[in-house]
Amino acid sequence: MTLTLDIDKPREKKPVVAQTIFLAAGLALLVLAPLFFYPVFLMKLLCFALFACAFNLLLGYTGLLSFGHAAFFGGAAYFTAHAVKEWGLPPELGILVGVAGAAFLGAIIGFLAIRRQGIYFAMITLALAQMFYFFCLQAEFTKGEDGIQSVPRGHLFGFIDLSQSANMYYFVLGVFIIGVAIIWRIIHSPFGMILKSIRENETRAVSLGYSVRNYKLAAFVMSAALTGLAGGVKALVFQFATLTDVSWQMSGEVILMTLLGGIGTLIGPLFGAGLVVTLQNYLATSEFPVTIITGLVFMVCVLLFRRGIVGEFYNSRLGRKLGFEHRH
Amino acid sequence: MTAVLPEQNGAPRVVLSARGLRRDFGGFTAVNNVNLDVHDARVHALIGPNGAGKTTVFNLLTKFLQPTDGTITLLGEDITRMAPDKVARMGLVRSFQISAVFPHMSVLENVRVALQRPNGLATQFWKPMSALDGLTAKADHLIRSVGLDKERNAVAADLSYGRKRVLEIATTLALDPKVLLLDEPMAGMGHEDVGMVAEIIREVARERAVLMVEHNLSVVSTLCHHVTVLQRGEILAEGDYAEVSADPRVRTAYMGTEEA
Amino acid sequence: MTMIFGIPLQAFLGQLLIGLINGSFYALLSLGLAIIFGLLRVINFAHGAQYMLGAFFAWMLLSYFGIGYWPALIVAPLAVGLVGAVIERTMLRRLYTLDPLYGLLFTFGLALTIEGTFRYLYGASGQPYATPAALAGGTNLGFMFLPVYRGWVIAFSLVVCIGTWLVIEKTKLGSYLRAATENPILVQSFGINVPFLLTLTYALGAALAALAGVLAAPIYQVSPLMGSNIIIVVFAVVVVGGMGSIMGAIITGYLLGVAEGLTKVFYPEASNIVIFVIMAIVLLIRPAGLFGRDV
Amino acid sequence: MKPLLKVSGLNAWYGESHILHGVDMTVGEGEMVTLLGRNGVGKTTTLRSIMGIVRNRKGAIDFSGEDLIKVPLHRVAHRGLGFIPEERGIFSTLSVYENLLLPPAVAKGGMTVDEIFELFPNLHERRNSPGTKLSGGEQQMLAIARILRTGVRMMLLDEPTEGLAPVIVQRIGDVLKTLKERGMTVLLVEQNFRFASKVADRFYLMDHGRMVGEFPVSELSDRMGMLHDVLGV
Amino acid sequence: DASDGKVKIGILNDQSGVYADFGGKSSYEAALMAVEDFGGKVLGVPVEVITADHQNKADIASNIARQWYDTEQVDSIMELTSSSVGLAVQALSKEKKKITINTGAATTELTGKQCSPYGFHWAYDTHALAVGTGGALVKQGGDSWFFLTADYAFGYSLEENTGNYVKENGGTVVGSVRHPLATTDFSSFLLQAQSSGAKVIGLANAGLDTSNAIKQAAEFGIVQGGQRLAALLFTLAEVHGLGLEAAQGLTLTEGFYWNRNEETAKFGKRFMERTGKMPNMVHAGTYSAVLSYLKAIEKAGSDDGDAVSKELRALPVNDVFAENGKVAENGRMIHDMYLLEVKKPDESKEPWDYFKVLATIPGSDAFIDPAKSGCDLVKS
Ligand SMILES: Nc1ncnc2c1ncn2[C@@H]1O[C@H](COP(=O)(O)OP(=O)(O)OP(=O)(O)O)[C@@H](O)[C@H]1O
Ligand SMILES: Nc1ncnc2c1ncn2[C@@H]1O[C@H](COP(=O)(O)OP(=O)(O)OP(=O)(O)O)[C@@H](O)[C@H]1O
Ligand SMILES: [Mg+2]
Ligand SMILES: [Mg+2]
Repeated sequence: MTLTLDIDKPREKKPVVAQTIFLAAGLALLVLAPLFFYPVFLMKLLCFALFACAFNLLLGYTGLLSFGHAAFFGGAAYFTAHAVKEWGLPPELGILVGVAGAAFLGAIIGFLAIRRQGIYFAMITLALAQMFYFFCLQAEFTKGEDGIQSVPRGHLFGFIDLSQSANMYYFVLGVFIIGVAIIWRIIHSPFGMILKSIRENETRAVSLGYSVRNYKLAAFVMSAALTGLAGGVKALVFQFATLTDVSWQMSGEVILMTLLGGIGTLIGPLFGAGLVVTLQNYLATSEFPVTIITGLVFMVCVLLFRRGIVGEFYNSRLGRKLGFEHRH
Repeated sequence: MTAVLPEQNGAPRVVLSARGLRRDFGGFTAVNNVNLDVHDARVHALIGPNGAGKTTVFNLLTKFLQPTDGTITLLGEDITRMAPDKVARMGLVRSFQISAVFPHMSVLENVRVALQRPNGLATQFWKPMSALDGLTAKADHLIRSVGLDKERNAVAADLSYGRKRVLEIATTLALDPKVLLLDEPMAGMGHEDVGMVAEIIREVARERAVLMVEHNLSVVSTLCHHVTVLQRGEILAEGDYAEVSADPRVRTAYMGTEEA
Repeated sequence: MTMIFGIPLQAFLGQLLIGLINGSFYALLSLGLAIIFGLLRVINFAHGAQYMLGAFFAWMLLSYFGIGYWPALIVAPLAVGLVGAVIERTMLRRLYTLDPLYGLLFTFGLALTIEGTFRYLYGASGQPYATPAALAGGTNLGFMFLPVYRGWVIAFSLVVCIGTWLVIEKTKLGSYLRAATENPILVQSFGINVPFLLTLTYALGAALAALAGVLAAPIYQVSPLMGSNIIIVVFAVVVVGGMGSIMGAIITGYLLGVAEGLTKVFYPEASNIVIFVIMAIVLLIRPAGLFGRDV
Repeated sequence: MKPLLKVSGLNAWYGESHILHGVDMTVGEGEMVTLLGRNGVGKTTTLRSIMGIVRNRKGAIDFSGEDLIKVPLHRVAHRGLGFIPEERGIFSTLSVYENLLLPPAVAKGGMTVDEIFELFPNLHERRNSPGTKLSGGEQQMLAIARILRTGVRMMLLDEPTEGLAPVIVQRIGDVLKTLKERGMTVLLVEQNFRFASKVADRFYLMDHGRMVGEFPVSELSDRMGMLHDVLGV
Repeated sequence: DASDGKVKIGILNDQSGVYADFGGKSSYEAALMAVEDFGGKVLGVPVEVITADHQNKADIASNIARQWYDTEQVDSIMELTSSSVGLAVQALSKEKKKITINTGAATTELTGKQCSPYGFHWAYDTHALAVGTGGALVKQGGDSWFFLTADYAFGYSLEENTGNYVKENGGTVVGSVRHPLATTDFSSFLLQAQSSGAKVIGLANAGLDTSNAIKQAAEFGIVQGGQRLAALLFTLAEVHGLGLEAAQGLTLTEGFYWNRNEETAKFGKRFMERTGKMPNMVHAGTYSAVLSYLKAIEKAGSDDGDAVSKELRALPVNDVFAENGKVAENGRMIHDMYLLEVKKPDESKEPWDYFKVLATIPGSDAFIDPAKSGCDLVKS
């Protein structure tokens, strides 16, 4: 299950077969996974994976490192939870509320942040997201440090009971696949090509007549909205929304997932998310303090495996033989 | 030798003009009271000693810099306060003195990115990549016309300096601009490329206006219909090459004793 | 009694002074950040952790070796600087040729590791550190009771900031450092040992953070969390000031400290976000920052 | 003439691409040698390899009796070698004046700041502005001026006339001649054949990472045919 | 009898984050002590205790709880520091009909609107703290108050509850200032508190915020100036971190103090041997919770959630933590709380000898009347 990221480097023949087999095998795995793994764990993994993929849309393909994506993730979780619990909306509408809210937040934060580039951009997003964190801490509707609890999952389209773990799983899987498909489409579109060129040489892109700010803002909002999709679904999976998801540590976590899986690879974040979530679960019952391990993984990754798991695979001899490539 | 104006019905049209252009950097005036008219179907050279303000004039005209004073008119519209990308969309396109390409894209991709906007394929995030296939033929044509066919699939970063300049010209042409601003297009190029690029410029200028900065006087003399000499931000002399090069002030300020 | 904005002038002056104390820490920290960034193009996310390390080293010196405040003021920054030098030599150095975001991510990991280790060893609730005897007590300024120690913090941080600025802006060493950030290879080809310079720089930045940490130890609880609490604010300070200028970082540090101090009086609920709000406004009006050079 | 620099069998790589395939050349003490060749044949790479900026290299680079291959980059300048890169390398965070003073003097005999300002009055006028706010040509002057101060014995100059106004090119030509009279050794890479022919004692012709010809300036007119083939002059 | 041949208790709390000292790994140790004291077995099957670090994240806590219930045959989960975690795990356990006994979280919601037949709240809550410090202190003469309040729901409810008790007892609240969470510098706020002239400065915040406020109050000479500091959520663990020099004179409320009588001191020393520190109310509360849980199983003759929760409500709690404690219908364990004052350094006779007991607050005063708690399990 792997798609190459590289937008259309002219390739003579692609070993399409191998890639299709990968894709099919991957999908089959996801469909059958609940037989082997704990469904809530899988759902959590898929939510984070979608989150990381959406984040990667910005980092990997537009070259913008946002250190504030938790605002969209956690924000959407709050919005969805509130819409479903207090307004009594059905789950699909509740998620849409989350997505819209995240997109709106994205538009505001993005509008300010794209005025600077590079690491300034990272710091600005971090600061603005922190501001949003304080807002959530104090706002009435988030219920402060208690969080919005006991959010009903409800019935999808009025008749699929999501309190059934299996139903919920396939719903989450569906959302995940749709989300990733949207991201894939955006990256491999004429628009995606312009994003790439902006990442490469902004001034030149301006001189070719592209309004760089609008493109960046559009990418930012898209990424925020897709992040909101993941956050909204997560609120339904766990049936609560808390401050954890809007904290800056969460923004750091999603970066770790993306980095670990492979920046600029479409499905890398899935593996990254899997690893981080598993690690956290495992470390919860071990002697090792989680923060130290997370920190060390970060450092080792940056120093030794910058391409991430999937990136390294693409770049390995086997990966290249199969026709993957990774230029980042 | 001076180039001969192409035959025209009536006077050539002014497409880009600047009046009283001025730009200060802190207390330093880099460009002062520059009036400039760029005509359709003509190659106009902007020459002058280093630091005279040529690149700054380019930055002002393309709106990469805001003028401190003065007005700029493009195709009859006042663009003095316009954003640079908007100006580019109106058909005023430039190249850069220090070459500007998309380093990790192939030559083909570089050209195609430039082709996307004029062909209305820039914002479609829902369309597949194959939507761009239609541009490949055009891109290949451009690539061939500047002699980059061998490097078509090479990554731009791996090109030598001179080849990058050629690529930049190809992307600039891809936009099918109405007015072309070239900042030292021949700098760093080998002899055969100089000839080729000169030929391309001549070809382009049949229907469009070209304003170029160039230090290679033999190119200026054979290619340009009109020459403006800048010195210390102000216009020192104007006219065709023969007139300008005969001007003793230009000779001392710029050309020196050397023959072009 | 004279009133300003509805509060007595006296109280106003008091709050102004307190803002300046806060600003001292912001200035010291953003100065270190700006130096490291200016020269290494690395956003040192571990800056907060190094600040915490400074405070902790001071505490450890006292409780394990009986070494007091004054020696600690020198020893702790040196030790943290040394740690910084080792980190730069062995790890950070490999990242210079890459996109700056990797430096940010690496130091982020570093910060987590350092903070996690101290939390593991010493818990989160912190350790006490007493004010040195020579600086204990306070004086009544008429409008407020000023603890002597706080006066010392203002004075000392000013001296350190200005001294550092002079070294970087006015000496040959400073111009080597600045040139080396732009094109290390070329500077090296001029015959200057750039790798050594970079190590020195990172060590200096880390030492400055540690110095702020030692200064903070008698005021704040010496806790593993003290760094991460302050670092995001300092980032905002740096964005407001614009990283291009060392002096800018210093002045903005003090200014925002005062702005925050005054907000605590007029609208305390907003005092933690006032710096972020100022940042947003500055971004709208002057994207390059107050003292930033044009991009 | 005593050779100052003797390069033999120099190979160099960028990543996996093999750029220099056994370059051999000598430059005598006080000599001015010009390296000619089309775009991309490896002229810049040759200079960068001699200087040690390209580290992935093999062969021997003998500079006044010492093999430079083993010398770390930051020690090379102290042996008396100065490099002026094609892209000039002016520092934006330093003023023109600071740029000028940046390289440490490695030996006596360099030009004084006053002499330099006399030679390049533009620099004097703009001495307090940030280095990269200079025009392209002014930057090139600054790059040359910077090395003149340090007192190196030999300069490696990569396309010094690129983008310069003819008067300035002439002035640089004069400077090079003056330097030569003072005993400076220069290895010059140049596209501007006319300029090169005025200052050089000897030429090397390069193609595909190898030296394909070598001749003194006196034989220039006889060699025009070959130059035409290789360079298209 | 026991469902699967053993009784398994999970201690789920924050072991690496901000609350690591508050409860942390030592709570696990407390649970082990309770099991040992009970004899290691109940209904003839072994009792097992496992633990996990929820890293202060509700989703991790919820995941672990689910896995514990579904695959590890865990019968009950305890400690559960932090409100969001406590509420989330209690809601999940309600669905699974498993017992939770919360000793770490402060929110009264656990036994209020979001109460559960299987959820119990053991050691303290915001209400008890407010009553303890607010009510009792006024009786000691601290009748005018100024609050330094953390600017979020937790702070507000502490301030509001405490303020009410102050007024009820004839005191006044002369002012308050809200400071953001994770403020490091409190001097501005302290100056305001100082100039208010109030006799008591109430710190309606927690953790590091409280520590820093106290430390800086000492610097500005507030206590020497005759004002009194009252921390509304502060325990022995934090006082230890702050040191007596800075903390002296501080007033606070806890549900437990190790040096209160012989029995508590004995327990404290045993605990100290195992963990290197003296227990606070969370540790002792966890001990008591485990012990009571095992007693209830024995009484019920089964570890079934319904049966055990019924017995838990019926049995009185009498152990080192609580004397004559009883569990109300809404799950609240009602027991006495203590108003404590931090000793001066020279009054402290041995390590960890930090507190003087100023007053005992009877459980019936300390905790919300179950009928008014808003919990729908209580028939009114
Ligand atoms: N952003 C800027 N800030 C300050 N001074 C500037 C800036 N840009 C250009 N200058 C100054 O303005 C003058 C004109 O520069 P410009 O680059 O326009 O020259 P030019 O004519 O293009 O020269 P060249 O032929 O060498 O490229 C120079 O002295 C330069 O130092
Ligand atoms: N950093 C690099 N990485 C990979 N290849 C490079 C790099 N720099 C140069 N090359 C390649 O090495 C070859 C020689 O380049 P070099 O710059 O030495 O040529 P040159 O003779 O100086 O050309 P020019 O006259 O254009 O400056 C070229 O094919 C170029 O594409
Ligand atoms: Mg120019
Ligand atoms: Mg070259």
